[in-house]
Amino acid sequence: AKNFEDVRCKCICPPYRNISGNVYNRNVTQKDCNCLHVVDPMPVPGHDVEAYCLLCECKYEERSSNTIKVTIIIYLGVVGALLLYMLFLLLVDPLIRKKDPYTQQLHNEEDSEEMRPRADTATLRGNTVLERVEGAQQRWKKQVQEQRKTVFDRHKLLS
Amino acid sequence: AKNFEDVRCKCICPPYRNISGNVYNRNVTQKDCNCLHVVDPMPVPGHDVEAYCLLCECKYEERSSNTIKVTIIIYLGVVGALLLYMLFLLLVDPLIRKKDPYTQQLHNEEDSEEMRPRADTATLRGNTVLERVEGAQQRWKKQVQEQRKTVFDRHKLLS
Amino acid sequence: MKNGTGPKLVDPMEDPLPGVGTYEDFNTIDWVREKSRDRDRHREITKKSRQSTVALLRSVSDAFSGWLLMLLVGLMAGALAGGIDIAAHWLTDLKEGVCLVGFWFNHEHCCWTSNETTFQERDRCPQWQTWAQLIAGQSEGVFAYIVNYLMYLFWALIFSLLAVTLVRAFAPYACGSGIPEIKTILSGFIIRGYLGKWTLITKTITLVLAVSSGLSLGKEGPLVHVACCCANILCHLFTKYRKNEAKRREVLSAAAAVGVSVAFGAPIGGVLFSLEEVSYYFPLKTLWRSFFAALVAAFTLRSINPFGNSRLVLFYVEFHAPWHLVELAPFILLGIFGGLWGALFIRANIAWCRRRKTTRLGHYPVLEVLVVTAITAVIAFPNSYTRMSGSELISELFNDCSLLDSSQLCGYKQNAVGDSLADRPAGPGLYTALWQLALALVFKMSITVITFGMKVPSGLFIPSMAVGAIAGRLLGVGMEQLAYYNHDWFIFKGWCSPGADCITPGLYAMVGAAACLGGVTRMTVSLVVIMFELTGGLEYIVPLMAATMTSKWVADAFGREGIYEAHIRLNGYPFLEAKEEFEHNSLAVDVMRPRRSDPPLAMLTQDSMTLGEVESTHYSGFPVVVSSESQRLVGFVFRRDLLISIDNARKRQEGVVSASRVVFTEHAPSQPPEAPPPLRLRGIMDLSPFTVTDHTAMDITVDIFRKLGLRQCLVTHNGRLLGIITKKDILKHMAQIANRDPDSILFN
Amino acid sequence: MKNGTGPKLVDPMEDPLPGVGTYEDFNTIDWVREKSRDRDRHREITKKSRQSTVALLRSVSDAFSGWLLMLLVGLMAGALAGGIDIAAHWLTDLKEGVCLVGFWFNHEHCCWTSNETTFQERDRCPQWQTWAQLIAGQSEGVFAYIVNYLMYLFWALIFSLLAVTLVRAFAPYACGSGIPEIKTILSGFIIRGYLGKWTLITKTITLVLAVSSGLSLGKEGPLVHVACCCANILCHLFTKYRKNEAKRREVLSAAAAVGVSVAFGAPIGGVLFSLEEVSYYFPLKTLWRSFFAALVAAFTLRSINPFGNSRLVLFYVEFHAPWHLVELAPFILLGIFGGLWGALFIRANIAWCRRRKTTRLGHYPVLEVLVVTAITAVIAFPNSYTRMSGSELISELFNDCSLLDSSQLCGYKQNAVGDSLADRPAGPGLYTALWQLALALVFKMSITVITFGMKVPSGLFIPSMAVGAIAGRLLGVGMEQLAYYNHDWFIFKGWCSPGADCITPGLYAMVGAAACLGGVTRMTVSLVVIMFELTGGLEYIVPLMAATMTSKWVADAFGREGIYEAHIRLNGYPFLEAKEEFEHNSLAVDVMRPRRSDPPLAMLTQDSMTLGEVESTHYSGFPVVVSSESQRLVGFVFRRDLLISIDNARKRQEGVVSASRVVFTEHAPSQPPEAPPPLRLRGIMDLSPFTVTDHTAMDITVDIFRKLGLRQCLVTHNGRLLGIITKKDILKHMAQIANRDPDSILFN
Repeated sequence: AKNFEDVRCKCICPPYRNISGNVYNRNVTQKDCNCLHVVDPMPVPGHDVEAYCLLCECKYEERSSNTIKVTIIIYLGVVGALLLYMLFLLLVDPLIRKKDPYTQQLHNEEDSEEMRPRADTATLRGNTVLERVEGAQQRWKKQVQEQRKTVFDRHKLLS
Repeated sequence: AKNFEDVRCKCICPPYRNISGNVYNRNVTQKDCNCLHVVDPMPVPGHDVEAYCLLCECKYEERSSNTIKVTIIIYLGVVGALLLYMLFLLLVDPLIRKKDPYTQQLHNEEDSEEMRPRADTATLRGNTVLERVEGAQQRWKKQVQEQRKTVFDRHKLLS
Repeated sequence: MKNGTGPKLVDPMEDPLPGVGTYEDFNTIDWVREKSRDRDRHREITKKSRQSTVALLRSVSDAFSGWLLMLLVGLMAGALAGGIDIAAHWLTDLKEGVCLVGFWFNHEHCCWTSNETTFQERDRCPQWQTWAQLIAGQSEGVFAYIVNYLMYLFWALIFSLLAVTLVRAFAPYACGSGIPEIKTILSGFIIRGYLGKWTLITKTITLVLAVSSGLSLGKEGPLVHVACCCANILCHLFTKYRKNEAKRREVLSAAAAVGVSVAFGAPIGGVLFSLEEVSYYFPLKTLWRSFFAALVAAFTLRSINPFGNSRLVLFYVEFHAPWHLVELAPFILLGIFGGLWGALFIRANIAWCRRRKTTRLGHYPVLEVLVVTAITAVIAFPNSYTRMSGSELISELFNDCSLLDSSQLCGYKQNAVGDSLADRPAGPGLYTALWQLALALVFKMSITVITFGMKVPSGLFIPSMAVGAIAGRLLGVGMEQLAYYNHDWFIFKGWCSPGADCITPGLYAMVGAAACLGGVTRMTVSLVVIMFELTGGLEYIVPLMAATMTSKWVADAFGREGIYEAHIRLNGYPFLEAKEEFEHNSLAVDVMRPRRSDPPLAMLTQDSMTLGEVESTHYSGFPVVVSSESQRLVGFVFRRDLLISIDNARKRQEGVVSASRVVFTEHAPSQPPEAPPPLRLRGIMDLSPFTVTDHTAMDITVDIFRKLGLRQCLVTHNGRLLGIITKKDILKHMAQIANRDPDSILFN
Repeated sequence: MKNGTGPKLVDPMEDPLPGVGTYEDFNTIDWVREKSRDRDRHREITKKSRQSTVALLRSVSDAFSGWLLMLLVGLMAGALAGGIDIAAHWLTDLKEGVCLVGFWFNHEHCCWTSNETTFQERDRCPQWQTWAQLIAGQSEGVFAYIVNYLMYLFWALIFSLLAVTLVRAFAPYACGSGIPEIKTILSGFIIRGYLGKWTLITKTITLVLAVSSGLSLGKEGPLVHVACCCANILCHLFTKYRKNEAKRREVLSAAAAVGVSVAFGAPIGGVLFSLEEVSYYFPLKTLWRSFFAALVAAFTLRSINPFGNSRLVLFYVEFHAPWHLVELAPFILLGIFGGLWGALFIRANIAWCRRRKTTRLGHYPVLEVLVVTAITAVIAFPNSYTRMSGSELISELFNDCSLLDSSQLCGYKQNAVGDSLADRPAGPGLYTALWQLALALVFKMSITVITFGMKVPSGLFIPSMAVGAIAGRLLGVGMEQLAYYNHDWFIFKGWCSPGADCITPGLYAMVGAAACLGGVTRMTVSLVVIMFELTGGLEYIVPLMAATMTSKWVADAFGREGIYEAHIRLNGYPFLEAKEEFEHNSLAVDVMRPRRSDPPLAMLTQDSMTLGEVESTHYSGFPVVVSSESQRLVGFVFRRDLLISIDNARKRQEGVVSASRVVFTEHAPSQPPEAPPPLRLRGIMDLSPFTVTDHTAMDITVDIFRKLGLRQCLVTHNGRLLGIITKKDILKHMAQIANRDPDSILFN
């Protein structure tokens, strides 16, 4: 899956006599990555090639443009999803559940923590999958609220 | 104090065409330590010099022959002194002090240990310098004897 | 702490009651109990493994689960670090322009295959369009400059706004560097959700945004937090680590090493960082495992190759220039600068953070972030050395000028013979660069103070290193020019002859960076090793060592604590510093509760109290004694365990009423026949509480607390129970000795 | 442990009585007491420093004395290591011939400036004369060979005879590697004279002789002992360290790091070695200081430049060849070999040493050394790979073949184009070399077993590495040829195309060396770091890690303990291994004395015993209780302190007779007027003895012993004193659990 544009051989040649510095960039294999193959056209006459080439520095580099592409797209996707979810929580959610009696009740728990007694949270758990997700979301929201209070309002932690 | 023979520039040139490998060794400064200065006479004609020299590897090395000399002489001196002292302890010493009453009495101490009560060893200490040296030597000998017993005879430690 | 009585043990695999032996949020764990529980578990598995093949396989898989977990942590943290690097690079360049051949390419990758680059403008190519080119259609001129300026400001504000809102909305715990909290957690504190999955996602996402917004912060500290989150989440896959707080902290220690390993591409340095700076309990087994995990992470990152140069960090350098003994003087000077800056920074930052904590300033976290971003962006844009990101700046400063470089910092006057690299007079380009660098230094020094501690993920390593690198480069160029114009001075004589390559400004920048980082964090060995791995040359260990040692000593003269300890103290976390010696000569009896004027110690008797009496108590743990007259100690019981057990008994056991006796003895005492049956709770009592005598010096007691990881310790006098010392009591006592407010210790 | 009563302290600077608080030979120190005493001292100095300028200066100098001491240790150990290197090189070459231009030159330095060397025979020059040339006048032929053979044998015997006689005559403690004993000493044991000046001199001198005699041993382990001797001797210059056994052990830990640092030129590896392998108590402060000392030592050694190549070790290599993931398979194979060899070696060597310890073999140490030397020399001479010294062999094996090499190991068939280095078929020279190497492998493997543990200084690192390097090189060449002849196999396909430099036999040798050393010593991280510093390339960390980890796991499957722990156990030293977890589920009550059938615990009462009664006791320490009925604990007192105080009182105090009461209370009890005045000894009593309850699990107790460095711990039940557990009791218990003879624990 290696893209043809994912390898390059870059030669940097500093100023030499009256020739200014130059950067050469070619798409060759590692074996051919040297001044003689990459610097084309050669700016110096034949007998000077060796001296000129001694000054140049050639580096073979590889990258994966697919990795870059995938990473950036995933990143943007996650940011977008988070933003949408935030908007949902801010705007839509309060409208749906004005009646929810648990919202004010604060719990101080992490949903991934299995060791704690679940007596008090069991009531929140419904039977259908939707209700369970609902319950988990509620617990998570309370937790974030609590964290926000601790960190942003009371400045108890992390300040 | 840098001796003139304490620096060298050593060039190793591998076999090239029909010329066998060669080692060149010259006494030059670090600046001049390169193939062109050191390889003399050059075994190849003019236009081949560059290619030949590319294969050679030149290394500038320094040493201190005085350090070597002093170290070896000190080392031999110490070994000699120890041997003489050993012979003295083996042959001459028993003749001198057959009468010493303390020799059989074993103490289990290190002379460099100052924290221990010195009540029992105070009797060994005389007033004159000679007597004190005497005493220290006695204590040391007992200690070595004890060590020898532990290690060589009883095999209690270090086996 | 045994669950059973005598050598016969209750099966430790199934806890007798769910909840017994767990901890509340913002509490400290009992290391001895956790470790002992793990050993019980291990013993059980070993015993079973002799019985059947399945159990044997399970025991083998249990033994290797630690290594598997380390592998997973390394892979995950390495992958995340790679993603963060790629995304941050791209977003940073987005402030400047966009790539036409693929919007996902950053500037460098956009011009990757371009042949149109020139020697002077190496990264300009037609595929990459600045905003001015896109919007105004022109790339030069005042208008284009203004468009670029405004777009830069716009993106910076957008990024920082996004970062702070996301943090606020999804995981407030994701803000800050995280290292002070992780230090506290590793010492046994519990902050639920601090290492959870939402924190991980939010921190990863917002870290990229914060770094890209151009704020003076780095990604290194937060990467440690990210690695710890990964470890904590992966711990849930393995019972051994999920259920045991002590074992989990071993994994977290290793994860801290992983974080630094990927941040600097320095596996050994990462392990030493974890050992020196972060960890509390670091057994040898953890040493091996963290090394393994750090390696795995480094190689995952290398295979992702985020910078396209097979290096793990942007500012990797490979020097080979020698240094001379005389140069130790400027290096030590840099050390002094680093120490002064470190001490100053800590003071200023703590003062500012205290202000934020206590005054109205703290009420507007989002606004604060936006204002600071705006100031940073407005000032940073005109100066090319502040406009570029921190790591790029450091990379440029570390870089030694060769003939191939076209950077402004290499603007020396060319001699006639183009061959000689060394020993050149500075040209006008270099002088401009020096002025810009000096301005950048002042700017970085001041803006970092107010940036660190804002409610976005923010690391301190890169800004500190940048400050040091600028100072070092300035000094290095100064020394170089001094040597050029004064070859005949006797200090330059022997080694700096004309034409010789005698002073490497890049090395000075590196030493300066190490010194400043050392002054701020008070790292020594781990810092030197990280720098050593960054450069790969043993020959620079001595300059680095000299600078970091000087820096540490100078900074210590102004205040003993590094930035992380200072933040721990500011927040009042219950952290017992292992590096600090307890100096005062107080005795256990001076620290213990109850004090002389207090009511007597609340204790339970082993067989004469009723359920009602027990439930009405309000401390979090009680010693159990034979009788209140003899005060002979039997054990210790936690209120939490007590209440859970009583609740359970009330629900399940018949006849348990408030008048029932609570009995901690092995055999129930004789009772009148009409009395309700006694409630036997010996199982939840710790039969081996730690005791010290009242005459024990506090330094020994503190040592015991630190080394064994205790929560509390009972004090006896001639065999009678006298009082109790908790970790909080010790911290309060230490605060009192240091003339600080003992009430600043907030947690247990 | 307080000397005074209550918070008021007796001046700790002047011990109330000389001798109180010291230890006897072959006893274990009480870490808590020592550390507490140091803190008292420190507090005193701090208090005084506020009073006058002189005292302030003294306090500053006291604070810096640790660093000064480290500097001195580094300088001294570095210089000694340089001297040892130079002398050993010279003596080794003396077996072969002598230099005419200066007898003090070794072979290499003799030909240093010579122009007569050729490409094939690089080190032959007319200045250097072999014994055959000197004696027989001819350098070739059978007669010359025999003369050289005999001279080699002669010198080897002379050297080893000298070594063993000098050790026997001046410092028997100088024999062996020293690392097991140093581990034990660092854990708190006292062996007087083990680190004394005579040991230092003798070990330095005889180490050179032993190495030069051609025996299969190295100088690395003994160098650690030498460095520790230096540290111990230099400690006498500073009161702070002279008078405190705990502080001195901190310095010794650092010295162990210094030893490895100079042995391998690896300062970081040395520090990690000390941390992982040797040390018991290693606070962070020691980490910084050992690092500093290790660096100083390395730079001292570098400035001496014993090998003339600016390297600290002969076998330094600089690889840059890449490795392929497929190669991990042979590397793991090498790991398995290393592990097997390690386990086998430990078994065989321990069996042999036990034989030496218990049978008549041990009665002839001198003869044993001579016989082994003779065997070694006779077998080693004909094979050039065994004739050369261990480090030279390793250096040759690590070395990668370039065009410039003329060694037999590089005897590949030359292709027509002289340019290609890689991918060549083996020539006849290489095949000969392989045969010789295989023979050398068998020889080294067997002779090392009987060599290690003889009564000369002997290290194990070099022989183990040599074994591994030979095995690795053999495998490497094999792989190389396999790849050459099978380019089209699918495992070689993608990466090993014709003409590519795909397999580096030198790297295999390095990995093999690491694996074998890891199998024998069970080092992991420190070993990898040492190897990393030897090669300076992070890219080989993964192969090294894979090999050492495999090696450790394989070796651990055959026996948990490394060679040093095995020797510690063989000798019955009181060493509580920190790496080993205590697995058994016994309780404190099962381990404590007195056992059920024993007479009751010997204890003192605080105010009702007479001097005569106290003196007639025979244990080495006693708990003091309120009264023998209540058995409530007051404190603990050592018999040694008690006797010294009583002796002193009898001499100085009037009216002290055997009927005098010994009183440990604060206020003397009322007595009949005619009774002799009581002797008050509260000052020597430890008012804060450690106690655990009888139900404490032994794993916790062992943890407490390890972490706090206790000598003994009292056991209580419900506040009553029940018994005592000493370190020896724990070790005996552990021996019993492991089905070993509990009486093998010899010391307290």
